[in-house]
Amino acid sequence: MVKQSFTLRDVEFTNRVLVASGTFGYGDEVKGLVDVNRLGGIVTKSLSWKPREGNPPRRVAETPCGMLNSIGLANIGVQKFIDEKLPYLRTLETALVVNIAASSVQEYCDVLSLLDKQEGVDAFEINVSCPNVKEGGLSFGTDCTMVKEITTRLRALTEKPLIIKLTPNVAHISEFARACKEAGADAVSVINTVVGMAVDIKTKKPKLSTVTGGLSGPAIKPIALAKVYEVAQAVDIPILGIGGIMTVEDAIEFLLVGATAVQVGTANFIDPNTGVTIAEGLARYAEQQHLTDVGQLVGAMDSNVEFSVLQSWL
Amino acid sequence: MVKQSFTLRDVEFTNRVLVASGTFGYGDEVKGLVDVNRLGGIVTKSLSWKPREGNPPRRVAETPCGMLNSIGLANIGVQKFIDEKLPYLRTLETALVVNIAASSVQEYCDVLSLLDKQEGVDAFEINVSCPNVKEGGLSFGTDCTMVKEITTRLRALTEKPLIIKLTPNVAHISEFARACKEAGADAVSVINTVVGMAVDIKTKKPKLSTVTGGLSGPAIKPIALAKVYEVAQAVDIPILGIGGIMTVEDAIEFLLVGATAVQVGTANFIDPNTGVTIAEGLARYAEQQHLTDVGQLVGAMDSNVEFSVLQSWL
Amino acid sequence: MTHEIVTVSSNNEVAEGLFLLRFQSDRIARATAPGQFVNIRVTDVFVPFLRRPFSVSRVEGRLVEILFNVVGGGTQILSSKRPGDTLDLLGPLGKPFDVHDEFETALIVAGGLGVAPFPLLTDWLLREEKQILTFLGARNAYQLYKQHLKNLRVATDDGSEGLKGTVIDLLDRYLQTHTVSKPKIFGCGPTKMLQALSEYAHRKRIPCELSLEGEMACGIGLCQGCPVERRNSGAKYALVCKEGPTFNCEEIVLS
Amino acid sequence: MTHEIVTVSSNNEVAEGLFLLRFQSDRIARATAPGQFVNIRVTDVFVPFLRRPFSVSRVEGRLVEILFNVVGGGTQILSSKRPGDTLDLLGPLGKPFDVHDEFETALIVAGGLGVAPFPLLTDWLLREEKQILTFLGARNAYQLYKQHLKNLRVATDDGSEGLKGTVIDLLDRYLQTHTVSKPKIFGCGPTKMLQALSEYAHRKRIPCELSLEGEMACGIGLCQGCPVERRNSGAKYALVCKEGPTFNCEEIVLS
Ligand SMILES: Cc1cc2nc3c(=O)[nH]c(=O)nc-3n(C[C@H](O)[C@H](O)[C@H](O)COP(=O)(O)OP(=O)(O)OC[C@H]3O[C@@H](n4cnc5c(N)ncnc54)[C@H](O)[C@@H]3O)c2cc1C
Ligand SMILES: Cc1cc2nc3c(=O)[nH]c(=O)nc-3n(C[C@H](O)[C@H](O)[C@H](O)COP(=O)(O)OP(=O)(O)OC[C@H]3O[C@@H](n4cnc5c(N)ncnc54)[C@H](O)[C@@H]3O)c2cc1C
Ligand SMILES: Cc1cc2nc3c(=O)[nH]c(=O)nc-3n(C[C@H](O)[C@H](O)[C@H](O)COP(=O)(O)O)c2cc1C
Ligand SMILES: Cc1cc2nc3c(=O)[nH]c(=O)nc-3n(C[C@H](O)[C@H](O)[C@H](O)COP(=O)(O)O)c2cc1C
Ligand code: FES
Ligand code: FES
Repeated sequence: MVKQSFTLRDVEFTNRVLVASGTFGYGDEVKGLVDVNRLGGIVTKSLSWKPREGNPPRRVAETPCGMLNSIGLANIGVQKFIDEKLPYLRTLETALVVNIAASSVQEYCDVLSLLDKQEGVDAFEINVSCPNVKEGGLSFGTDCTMVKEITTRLRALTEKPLIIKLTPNVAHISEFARACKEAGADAVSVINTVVGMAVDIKTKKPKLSTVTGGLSGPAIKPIALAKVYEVAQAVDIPILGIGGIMTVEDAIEFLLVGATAVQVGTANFIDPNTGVTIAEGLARYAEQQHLTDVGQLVGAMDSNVEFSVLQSWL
Repeated sequence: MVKQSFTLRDVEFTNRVLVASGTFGYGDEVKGLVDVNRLGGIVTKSLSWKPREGNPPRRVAETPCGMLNSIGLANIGVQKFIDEKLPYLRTLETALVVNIAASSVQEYCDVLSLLDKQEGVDAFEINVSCPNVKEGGLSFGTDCTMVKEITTRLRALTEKPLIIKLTPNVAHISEFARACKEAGADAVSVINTVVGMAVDIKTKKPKLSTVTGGLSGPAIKPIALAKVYEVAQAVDIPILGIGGIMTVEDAIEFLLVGATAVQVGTANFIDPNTGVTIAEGLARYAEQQHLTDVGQLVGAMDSNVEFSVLQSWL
Repeated sequence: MTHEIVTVSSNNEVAEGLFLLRFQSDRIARATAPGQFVNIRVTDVFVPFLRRPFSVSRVEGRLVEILFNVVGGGTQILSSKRPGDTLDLLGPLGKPFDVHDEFETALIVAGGLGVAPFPLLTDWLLREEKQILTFLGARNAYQLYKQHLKNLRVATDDGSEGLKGTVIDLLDRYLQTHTVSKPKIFGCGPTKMLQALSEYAHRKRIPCELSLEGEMACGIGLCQGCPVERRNSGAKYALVCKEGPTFNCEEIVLS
Repeated sequence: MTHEIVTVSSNNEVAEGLFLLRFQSDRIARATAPGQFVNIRVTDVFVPFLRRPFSVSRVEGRLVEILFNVVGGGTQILSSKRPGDTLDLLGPLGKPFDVHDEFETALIVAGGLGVAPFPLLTDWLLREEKQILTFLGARNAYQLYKQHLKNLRVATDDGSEGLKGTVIDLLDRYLQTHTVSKPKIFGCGPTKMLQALSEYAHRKRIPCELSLEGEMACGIGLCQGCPVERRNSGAKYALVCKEGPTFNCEEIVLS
């Protein structure tokens, strides 16, 4: 039997395929459809202190090989999550990663502190792609010092694995990864959605009510791979690779460039079983390759070219 | 008859559809296949002072709804261009925009000065997505002060339209557009390719010899639209919209969000006539919409939402 | 809700640009109630990328029917499916119409392809021994689909068949000249028509359930992508794919 | 070079996973010389995104033949084309083999699908009244395509037909036991085989032209995406789509 598991701090993930935040609800929507215990872990929809209604319609739009979304962090709020969702989630064997969103550093701290006490919460993923109200709504995630401050503050509040989820909408994502590592993060998730938009030429209106939104799906896979690679060259903490993963081959690409594990996002909308299918496919592939541990694929890309910004490719 | 033309400084472009740098050679490859005089303009492959061999194979890789390239600015050099390509290009009625690449500010200046004297060169587009050798290869394009310096220096050297082509691989592209305007640029081209990569899992090697490359095609259209929109909100100089344009509908989207004209890139590889088809489609569409000028579409997107970074869309 | 690969048994153009596709599925045939939908993956390449939702139109033994208009890429591909081809689908999804509550006469009001869910509803209403009156509106006679409906009245925009006017005019004229006992409206069609219909129902104090068609990403409650504004207290939005697609018209604000 | 929409007249599996597709095009039938290729858009959705290049295998009147292996998405779609379906293609593209220079005997050496361009070359060589010897290599007997070739000798990796060994062994054995007047090698096949072949030709001082298969984006010289390293002076790289796909093996370095 090939080893599939990996650990962050003392938390063991039974395999290297998780489902990504915002693409699997709170893990209870797909009862009967998906055997969630065969996932390496579930990352919840981002939770904030108070419930959030989210953005007005229209919130989703299809694009070539992908989609745009503008959900607006619609979520039930941390307390309702604890009361109504956690009891079921506790009964699952798969690891539970709670994703946190906030509009102030303090809110991040409050939500994490409350959750940290709860049995059944295995780890935290911090969504820094949120508007910082103090800074007039500029995203925390594009401000390196902010990301470092959030990480430092949260690190002080928990012994559980702390994962910072980075936005790709920056010039040099590796600087952000370094900041996270220095501030004590156990891992980084790479990437969140890419800023994008689409226009309905019939109505001449933007397709999304918020004009711009987040692009996801196979269209962004090459971008995500490059970001994971850049981060893997810069820091030695584990990376959760995310972006356009639809098949086991996609997942292998992410592991090869340096991801310790992967998260399946938008693919769940087309087939909620994608994560399980990929987890099993990875094990089968590792066997065929005569590996003893799926982890042997991590960073195994064979490249003589050392990473260099010197490359100009046009 | 609907008006199709637009002008930069005193140069008139007969319609609002150009072909993008690096995707149409030097305009002489497609004789017989494309009536280039029906294009609004031709943007040449990036030219540097000396010829460049370009990167070793493999230079291209297909991705979902797009492609990666790592050509390495392979070009014949400015002198050979003047001697061997310009004579033919002079005979064309369509506007000629010469794109310039360089590895130092001085090289940009030298290439532009030499070309500025040449009859038949109508305008310049500056590719700042090039490694700055002085700065250890960091791209000029991701350093706002560098972009401003290049623009200032070049502005002093020419009376012809000066277009700066911006890279999307930054956090806030509007800052770069502002810098270009302040430094006297007549227009900005938005966007160049997005950093991406792909791995061949059979060989475990990166598909491109340079590991990372530039992503183009429909996959990046939503990203390009968002960048054009951001720039259009920030500056009032003309924008040449670029990114994944395959159809007249795509071109209309770009005009609606604020592009004065568009450039067709990767689509030329699938059908070198795409630019002409779109130019004619735009005129037909404008007629159907009872417009007197295709330009009436520019920035005509109907959106009550004023642009705001406050939006969080996940 | 199950995820199945089903086999197409027939697919024919039954009216202008309107296709009737039949596929075999015991599970879905048995489990589907009127107003529910299936979410179909029309291709395994990524264009179009998302599944496409379609109301279950009718069930006959183990055959399930959907009725669809070719409006874009996805329905184009769907229209090219031939007997023997397979379809990857999730279903049945969503909340069905309520046929058990206290009404005696069902007023079925359909605009254009809004007719899709009503053959199945009609079968169920007959089993519940309800009275049924069906009001059908379309642009012209060619776009009408009239199968498996009861007590049909028709309106067309161009008057090429039935009343020249909207389906709401048609309904109103009928109700002005007839009395119906304990009526309830079941409506489906373009958003503009549903807005008019729900105002009408509100004014006339007739209970009314509508089936909505909003853009969806997942269709199963995972993405929060399909909100419709709630009228009353509680959460501001409801999810069309889960809390709908059928809603009491008093619950929601159509925009 | 022209851009045409052509009609498929037949498409059959002629060997294991190997398809022979015929389409009608006066222009391409007339204009194509051996070694040239056509660049086919197999679908109008964006997956796969780029055109797919295929050597013209043979021409018969206004019918053009291509021979292809199903290796991935694009060739999968191509294999599903039926008579009457249309194909969007650019061609003929690239530099043909040189059949006019000073040789008397053509030694055609093909590995696997490398056979594709040689039926057309054979017709042309016959017209030039050259001697022809054809050496064909494949994994096994099932993957052999032997139509429209002259003086055929076969080698298979598993020995299921002809010599058990490589096509180079086959060629070498022949040349050790026979003398041929003014030979010239025409080679096409996997890169590894072409490397071995060009070394062999170099050692034996036999002129040799190879047809390469590299990844391409545009196929018409627009993108600079298809470089092959030059051996001699001048520019470091040549473009396979324009300066090739046929090269004198002394000109280039295969990697
Ligand atoms: C719960 C539900 C049930 C439905 N039932 C049916 C049905 O029984 N029969 C049927 O023909 N259609 C039905 N629809 C609509 C159907 O899903 C769309 O027509 C289809 O997805 C269009 O796909 P496409 O790729 O062909 O068009 P696209 O290329 O996606 O779009 C083409 C045009 O159709 C419009 N459109 C796309 N999706 C929708 C939508 N969901 N609602 C309204 N307009 C849309 C687009 O705005 C665009 O103008 C239903 C939708 C929902 C949400
Ligand atoms: C000038 C030229 C002439 C050619 N002539 C023929 C021909 O006559 N018959 C024929 O069957 N094939 C020919 N090829 C190869 C053919 O173009 C590829 O097999 C085809 O593009 C694969 O497309 P796909 O989508 O099915 O596979 P993809 O999904 O694109 O790739 C599947 C596998 O095939 C490999 N592959 C893809 N493209 C090529 C390529 N260009 N060369 C070698 N391997 C490749 C990939 O690396 C991958 O491993 C030719 C290629 C060139 C450049
Ligand atoms: C509809 C939708 C909602 C999302 N919501 C969240 C969220 O609440 N928090 C978060 O950190 N990421 C969220 N994401 C981002 C995904 O977790 C993932 O990072 C991104 O979609 C890229 O992966 P993919 O291409 O596999 O979807 C969301 C993505 C989508 C498509
Ligand atoms: C193969 C290739 C080569 C390119 N070469 C250049 C170049 O030399 N200079 C430049 O400014 N942009 C270059 N570009 C970028 C394009 O001009 C364009 O900005 C980008 O591809 C996005 O547009 P598209 O999606 O329509 O291709 C190149 C793009 C491709 C695909
Ligand atoms: S469509 Fe995803 S929640 Fe309704
Ligand atoms: S494939 Fe584009 S130049 Fe050869």
